[in-house]
Amino acid sequence: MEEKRTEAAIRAAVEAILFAAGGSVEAARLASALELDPGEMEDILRRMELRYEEEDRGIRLVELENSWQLCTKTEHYEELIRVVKQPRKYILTEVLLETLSIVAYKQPVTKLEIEKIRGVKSDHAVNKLVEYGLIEEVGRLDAPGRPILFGTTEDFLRSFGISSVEELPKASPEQIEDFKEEAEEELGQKGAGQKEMGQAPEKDSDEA
Amino acid sequence: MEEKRTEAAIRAAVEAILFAAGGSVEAARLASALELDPGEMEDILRRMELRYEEEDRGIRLVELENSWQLCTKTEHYEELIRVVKQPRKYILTEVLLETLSIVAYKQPVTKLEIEKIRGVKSDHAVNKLVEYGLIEEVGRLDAPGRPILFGTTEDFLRSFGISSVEELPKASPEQIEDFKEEAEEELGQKGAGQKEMGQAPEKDSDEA
Amino acid sequence: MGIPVKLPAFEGPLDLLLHLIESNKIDIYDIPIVTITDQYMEYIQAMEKKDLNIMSEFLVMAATLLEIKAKMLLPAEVNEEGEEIDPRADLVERLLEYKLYKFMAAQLKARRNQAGQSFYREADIPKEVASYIEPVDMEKLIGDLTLAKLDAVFRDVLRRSVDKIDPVRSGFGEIEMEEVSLEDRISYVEETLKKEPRTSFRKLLEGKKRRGKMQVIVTFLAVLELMKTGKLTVKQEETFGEIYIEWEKTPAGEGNDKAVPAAGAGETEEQGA
Repeated sequence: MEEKRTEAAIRAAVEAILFAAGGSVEAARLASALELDPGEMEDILRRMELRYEEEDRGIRLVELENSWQLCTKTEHYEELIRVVKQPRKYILTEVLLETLSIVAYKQPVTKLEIEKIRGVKSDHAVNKLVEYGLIEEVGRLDAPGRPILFGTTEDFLRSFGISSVEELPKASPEQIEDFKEEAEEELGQKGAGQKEMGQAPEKDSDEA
Repeated sequence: MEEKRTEAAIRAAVEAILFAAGGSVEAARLASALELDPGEMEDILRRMELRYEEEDRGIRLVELENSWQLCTKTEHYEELIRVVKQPRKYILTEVLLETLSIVAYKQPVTKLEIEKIRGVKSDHAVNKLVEYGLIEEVGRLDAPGRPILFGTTEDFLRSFGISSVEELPKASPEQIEDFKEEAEEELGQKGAGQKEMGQAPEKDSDEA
Repeated sequence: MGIPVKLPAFEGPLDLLLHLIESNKIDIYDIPIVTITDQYMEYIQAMEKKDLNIMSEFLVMAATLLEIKAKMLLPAEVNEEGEEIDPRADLVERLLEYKLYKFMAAQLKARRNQAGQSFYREADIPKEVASYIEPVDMEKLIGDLTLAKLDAVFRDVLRRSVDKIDPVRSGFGEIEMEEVSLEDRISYVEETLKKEPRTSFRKLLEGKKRRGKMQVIVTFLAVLELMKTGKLTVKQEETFGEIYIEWEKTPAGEGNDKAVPAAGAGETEEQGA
């Protein structure tokens, strides 16, 4: 349209076109839109490619089989992440805490065992804990279906300042027996010890 | 993350972020992602704004009420539409434009106020403008019935190439005076503008 | 002036008035109210009366015009400064303001055409950025959780687990009918929430030796019932997540409290816990 455009004006037009196009545009299409011969277009694009490598540019011009496209420089991904990604918020809810304690003290443990203790399906809690990196698969149980055995991660142990699972106070079978006895006793007394029992568990419920 | 970034590196990061984001990004968000204080960020953005005006750039940095965005320079429109399809624009009838201008200049404004100025019910026009994303609810008037207050959106600024509502000439009494003078002048020319005036409203009679 | 056979449509009465003023080449500050009123009336009489809503707006203006016309015939009123009040003044102001916005609308239109020549971009977040997952900050996640606390949680889990198993075992052969009344549970929930306005469903079940299924179900029903009456709100952030219950302090709640005596049967003893 203009009589004699400067190369700068052509470069600007190419930038505008590629910016708005989003995807890649064939060099031939650019040449015809800008009324340039293909060779000239190619030369300009090559020169532009170099200019985009300058320090103060955040985008770069890339060629993909005779098509050209603008894209974000990978160097700036980190900053971009900080803008587009909402920081995740993780909380150990009561459910997660409960499940985590089971894995911690009974590891290696299958999901079925966890569910048996908790009395409810625990897929969600187990998945979340795995996602959070608190527990992980530590093997498979040699049983039908070869269920996954879960254990706590090293990161988890480290954050408590302990180096191995051995250091966790184990809930031994005897302890479980104790609990059963305790429970039976209470049943016998029907509500006599209720007040004490009622207090203990409540304390943790607000930890979520 | 880096010890000492050059301003060029920051400019590059801003370009990368705005290019990838597509939409506008708040200055405050940029500042926090780039670990700059808001004043510093603002200065850099202002300097960038100028740099984009250079001849070989096809895009420009625009401010939309404390947010920033990249868009193509209007100068390249001709070349652009040869390659890139024009995004579909909805038609703004006279009725819609009239209503929009009332919202733009008098915001925040209730529908009742709009209707008082226009002398006609304006539900349809207001709803359409909301649907087009040009105006939105910005609050409620502390009056009986708590009527909705409308204001213009960021998309309005974009669609009309305005950086900030502040930029719009406020419909002040003085301006109305100016306008009266203008109207008187028109009267001097006696009916010169008649043709346009007579035609305009007919088009959108369906809007009423 | 005759009304054209094909009537142009106007946005409203102000639009029509402006049109009449302009086509009559009238000074807006000195509207010949009789002429304009006549023309206006002629126009609305010729108007199609299909839309009453639109018609009514034109009629309101007609009334205004007639009122002005009448006032013009009377001796002029004067204001505090002794100046004569022009009955047309308000109308003129309105017309000018309306005209101002029409003018601004035209300016906006021009700006839009100009701005429409700028192109924006769709968001294009690189795959690596989009799929990036923030690493877990173990320290933050663990927070103030200690081994002692974890141990306590585990003991509590075990205890409840045993509690759950035993009634079943001991119940073999002699299946007990568990009497749980909804009314009692409602009053229990109310009492608990009054002491602790924010709690969880789990906590409502705590302190109960025997968390029979019926107990859970009836407590849940009690919560639903109280939710329905607006006494509490319930929030669950994710599927299978904790159900949080919040007491809504409404004055209505107090009257109801009296209706349900606090010292009921069975379950109410937990209130002491």
